[in-house]
Amino acid sequence: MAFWDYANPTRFLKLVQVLLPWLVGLCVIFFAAGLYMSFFMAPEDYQQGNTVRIMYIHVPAAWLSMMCYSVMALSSIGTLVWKHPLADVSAKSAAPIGAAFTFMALVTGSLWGKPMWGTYWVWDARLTSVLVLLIMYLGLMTLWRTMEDPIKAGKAAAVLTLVGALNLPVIKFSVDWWNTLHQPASVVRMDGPTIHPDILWPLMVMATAFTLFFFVIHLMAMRNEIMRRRVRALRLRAAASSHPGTAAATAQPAE
Amino acid sequence: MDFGSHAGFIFASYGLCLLTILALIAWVRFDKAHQDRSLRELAEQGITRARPENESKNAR
Amino acid sequence: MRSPALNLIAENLTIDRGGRRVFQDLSFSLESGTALVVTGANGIGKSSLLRTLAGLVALAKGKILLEGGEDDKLPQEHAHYFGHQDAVKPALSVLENLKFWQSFAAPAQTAGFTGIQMTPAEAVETLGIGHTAQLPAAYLSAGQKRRLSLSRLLVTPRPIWLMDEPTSALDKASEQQLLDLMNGHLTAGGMIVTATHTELALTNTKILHLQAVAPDASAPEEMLI
Amino acid sequence: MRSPALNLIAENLTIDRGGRRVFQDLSFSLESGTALVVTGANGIGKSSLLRTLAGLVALAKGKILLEGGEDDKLPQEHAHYFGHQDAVKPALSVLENLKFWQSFAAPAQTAGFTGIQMTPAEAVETLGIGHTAQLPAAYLSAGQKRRLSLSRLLVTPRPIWLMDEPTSALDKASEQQLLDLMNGHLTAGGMIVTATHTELALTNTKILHLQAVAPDASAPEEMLI
Amino acid sequence: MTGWAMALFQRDLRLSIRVGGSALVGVLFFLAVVTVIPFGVGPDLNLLARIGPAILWIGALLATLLGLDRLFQADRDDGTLDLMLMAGRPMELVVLIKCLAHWIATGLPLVIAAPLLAIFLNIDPIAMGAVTLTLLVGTPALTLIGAIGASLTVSLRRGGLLLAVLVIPLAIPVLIFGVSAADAAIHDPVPFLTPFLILCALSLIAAVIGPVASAAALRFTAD
Amino acid sequence: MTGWAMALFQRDLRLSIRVGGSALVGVLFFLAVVTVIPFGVGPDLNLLARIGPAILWIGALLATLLGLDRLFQADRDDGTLDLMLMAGRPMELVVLIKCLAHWIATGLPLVIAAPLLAIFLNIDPIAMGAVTLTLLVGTPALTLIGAIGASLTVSLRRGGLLLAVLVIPLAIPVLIFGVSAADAAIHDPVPFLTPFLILCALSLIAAVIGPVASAAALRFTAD
Ligand code: HEM
Ligand SMILES: Nc1ncnc2c1ncn2[C@@H]1O[C@H](COP(=O)(O)OP(=O)(O)OP(=O)(O)O)[C@@H](O)[C@H]1O
Ligand SMILES: Nc1ncnc2c1ncn2[C@@H]1O[C@H](COP(=O)(O)OP(=O)(O)OP(=O)(O)O)[C@@H](O)[C@H]1O
Ligand SMILES: [Mg+2]
Ligand SMILES: [Mg+2]
Repeated sequence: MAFWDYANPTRFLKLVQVLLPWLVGLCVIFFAAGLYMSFFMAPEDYQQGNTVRIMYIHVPAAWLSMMCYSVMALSSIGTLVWKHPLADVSAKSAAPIGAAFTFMALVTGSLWGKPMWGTYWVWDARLTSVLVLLIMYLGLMTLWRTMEDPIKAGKAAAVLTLVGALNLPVIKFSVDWWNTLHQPASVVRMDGPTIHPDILWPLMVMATAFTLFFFVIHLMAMRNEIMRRRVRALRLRAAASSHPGTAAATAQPAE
Repeated sequence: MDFGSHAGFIFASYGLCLLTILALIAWVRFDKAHQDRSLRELAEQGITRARPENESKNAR
Repeated sequence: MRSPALNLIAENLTIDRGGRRVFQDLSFSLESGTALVVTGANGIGKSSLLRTLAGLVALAKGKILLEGGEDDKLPQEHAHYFGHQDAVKPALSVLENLKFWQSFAAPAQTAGFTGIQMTPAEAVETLGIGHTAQLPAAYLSAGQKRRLSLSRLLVTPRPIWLMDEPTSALDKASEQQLLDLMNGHLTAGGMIVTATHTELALTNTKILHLQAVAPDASAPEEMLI
Repeated sequence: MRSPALNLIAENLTIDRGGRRVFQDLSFSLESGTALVVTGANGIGKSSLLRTLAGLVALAKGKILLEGGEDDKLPQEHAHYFGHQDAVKPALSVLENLKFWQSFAAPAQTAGFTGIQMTPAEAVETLGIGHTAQLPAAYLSAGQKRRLSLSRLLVTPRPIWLMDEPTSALDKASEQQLLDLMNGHLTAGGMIVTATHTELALTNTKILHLQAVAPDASAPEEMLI
Repeated sequence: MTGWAMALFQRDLRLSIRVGGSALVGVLFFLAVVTVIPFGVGPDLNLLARIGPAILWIGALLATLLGLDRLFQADRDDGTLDLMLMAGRPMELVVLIKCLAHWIATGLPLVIAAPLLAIFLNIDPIAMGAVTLTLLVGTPALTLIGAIGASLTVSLRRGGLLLAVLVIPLAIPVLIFGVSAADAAIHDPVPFLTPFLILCALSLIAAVIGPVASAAALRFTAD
Repeated sequence: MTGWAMALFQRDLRLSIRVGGSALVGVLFFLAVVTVIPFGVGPDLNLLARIGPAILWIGALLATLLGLDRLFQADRDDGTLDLMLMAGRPMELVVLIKCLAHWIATGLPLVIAAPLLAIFLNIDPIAMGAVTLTLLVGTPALTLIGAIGASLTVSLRRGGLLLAVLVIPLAIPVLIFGVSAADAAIHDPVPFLTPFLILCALSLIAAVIGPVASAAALRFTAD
């Protein structure tokens, strides 16, 4: 069946129902394996000691925070260009998840920063751009919540998401530039420890687990969103039901 | 297993991540329960989607 | 009569507003020199139809065509919309308000439509608010504001007039004047779509009566409900 | 009839709005069980009069007295105002909206006024929007919102109802229902002041027709018919 | 609280929470302002720590004042304010309760967010506690003073900026004592208690003057 | 400029000047923010001189963004926006012209006020010139980016804060290069021209993206 056939939300819900148990199972397996590997198999880093274990959640969370925005940007194109009925549902449901991953990246990064850099926070390019990303997620969520009409909210949010996506790399590069101006390279820069397979493997497994988790939650949130819109539409109809004038209308052109 | 002097930071970050993940799960579960309840209440008032294959409400 | 130069065709219009289907599969066509009078109960979708024709509400399905219109323009760019809101800036004078709209709205001349273009001064004179021309629009009463808003239609010739309850807030005398203007527009080969709750004495009218159907027949298919 | 328990007296009311005198030296008095129907052209000052009685527009001159009212309360605190705005919060449910007004507005019981106090649930049922009780008010249509706003008058007993074009946006059936409620209120010893453009079938009415005097005097005069 | 007061309080709280998360917008604005300042000032952590309490206070001041424009405007737009004026309840109390509900919905979240933002500004734990405490005591004063501006601008369509302009001069004493109390906690020599108590006094004074002035303004601008 | 563009430009300019001195409110807010910061930070003149350009930029950023909420809202409230959408003129150009008029009425006064405020902040003449120049080049970018937020929030009654929250992340690059160009003029070693040119480039980019996105949002949310 072609992807477009799932344009129908009902069919999409069916697909979710089939897919979800498998995804959940895989996700649990990958998390178990990943956690085991990162705690018991991965070696200590010669420089960072055991704190390197934070990497196994920090890096996947950071990756996911960006991937999630990409998903939203793609969905926004779907909303604006193809007017796909599921696109803005997807974008809306992804925002809180993206915010959560961004939050995780920030928290784990800060907690890693304290032992490594001696401070929880520096106004370094990468850190700051992630903080700005969090603000953008939260702003989008607010925009969605504030607009009563979900269709209009979806379009407005799509425009903002796309503009924000364009700005994302700009923030990153310009902040790099900004940083070198005031502060010489005193900030600890992690260009990644030598990627040894012993470290790479747990990282990859954890990243897969995070990605699976994203899809599970995203699908479930999309399902909720579809149901929320159904509830809304049904309520609108319920309110109108005893009102003969407000049901749908036909027309009879007459001379 | 010994995590050295920085065990606190490691466990704090894993713990906070776990909390965030749990919060996400709780959010989708509660939201689902909420929507299910709303749909049920509407159904009790006789308001359903007047469609032949009424599969929407039992998606689980 | 000569063959109609202009033909407004609406095919299977379906409109959703605020997540609700307002109406479904509405079709009609309208020729130069005719007025379409849209009637129906409150909240049935008259205003929504007019705003759709004005390109302000997106169509869920269906299309709107204008045969004989300028090729590089959308149908709504051949139309004036005269709705509940006056689009009058209280801080500008009456003439300033009108001059702005004359310069800003692009005229649409089509074959067979011979509507003339008035100057702003003539237009306010025609509508009986000439004595207020230099006053800030803030000093106008509701009825006068409405007449100022109406004069917009006279300074930029466009063949289609979309009028939502045009006679509201007008007293009897100005109502008659409005009807004369509308009949004149029809005679000049223009067309009018108007929603109304009262009788309008127009020369050449078609009536579109919107009516509710059984509620569950309206279950939208692809809409996310 | 027994001697009126309540007497609303307006003496030489003079109102200025937006720097213009709206009317001057208007006097009337109104007893329990009677409705005062205010008529007149657009912009003549009907709404302004009602808002003055409601204590919302300051008097330039004159005074408003309520004989037989509770001593520690102003006249407007014996009154309900039902104007063009609904004071309905879309984010609250219908019942939440109503419950708030019931708790918030102080009831005013005066001798001779036997208006009953309904519960919010009864009130919405009475007005035919019982099925929407749990829905957010955002989902109501304009007419339903108006009925919700009306139900406010039933949950807090107050002897004076000030109603500005009460039948606007109501369809025929609800209009009849509204008139029944108003007549019931009069029978219970309440009083009503209402501005209207249409005929209202009330039991016991006095008519106050506002009319403009010679335009250069610019002060509308008033007649009590 | 008597019944009507409780009803008003609950309604306002509900509305704040349900309508587009105004609490969230305020905190987000706070976050955005606090984030933006290091971009301007530069990433020097010592400098940031030094001006940190000031940044937090200024952020909270702006977020509170700019979030206040809907305090009465929403009620005026739909006619609720008219009915409140006729409800037979003392308007001063009504304003006070509305301010309380507004503060809980939008001011308290700022106070709660302050310690988190303090981390970004490299403020050490004691100072963090002090700033939070001063914000807890001081933001109600900002809300109450801002209510005066909100009621003055209620009849004008353009609230936001004008409100802030009107109210900032009145709010400067609160800012001064708030920041100096917080600074005092950082630089030991200065006693913390004096400015802190003055701040408390300011809040109490605002709790009297704010509602009285605001209720008067609302009565006058009714129309 | 063609006739319609000129007409629109003049109308918007006239309205800004006649209606309630929006320029004045913006400048006053700018002034209020800039004066409030020394109250918070303390009267250390060296410190003020050091963070002076940042304060001016942040003040200008907030004043611009918070003053933008009426850019389209006024036109939407009275139905003008509907008519503009059907007028047969490219909406992108319409937005651009409206932004231009708005900037002249509210952004330019900020730029003119900046040198005066710089005196309060103990900024030396060269730096003063640099800050003013960067503001002159940078504030149009802020207006144009802010227009996106203004069109997104046009249908909401509560514009101000939300607009700022949505737009601040997008405006950060402008702030960064504005401040760093200004700072460069103070601390000689860093070249002024590079960040300044980038700032110019950002303004140009904003002049493209702002109107396009804003026009799209206006069209999509028309109703
Ligand atoms: C709040 C603080 C932090 C934030 C917001 C943050 C953010 C990020 C982001 C967004 C990435 C993904 C970059 C990419 O894939 O291009 C990343 C990767 C990474 N971060 Fe962090 N980080 C923080 C602190 C730290 C600290 C303190 C360390 C270690 C001392 C660290 C080590 C790493 C490593 C090793 C990677 C992987 C780089 C690679 O792809 O090779 N981070 N971080
Ligand atoms: N801006 C809007 N957003 C969402 N729904 C709307 C909007 N405007 C109208 N509706 C809904 O669309 C339906 C049709 O409304 P419309 O205004 O077209 O009715 P109408 O026939 O013009 O009524 P009236 O005679 O009162 O003018 C109504 O159910 C209304 O609730
Ligand atoms: N808020 C206001 N500010 C200033 N002037 C006003 C205001 N409201 C009304 N007016 C003016 O007061 C006069 C009386 O208006 P009012 O609304 O009382 O008329 P009305 O008789 O109710 O008219 P309608 O039949 O249209 O409701 C009008 O000239 C009007 O312009
Ligand atoms: Mg209509
Ligand atoms: Mg009236």
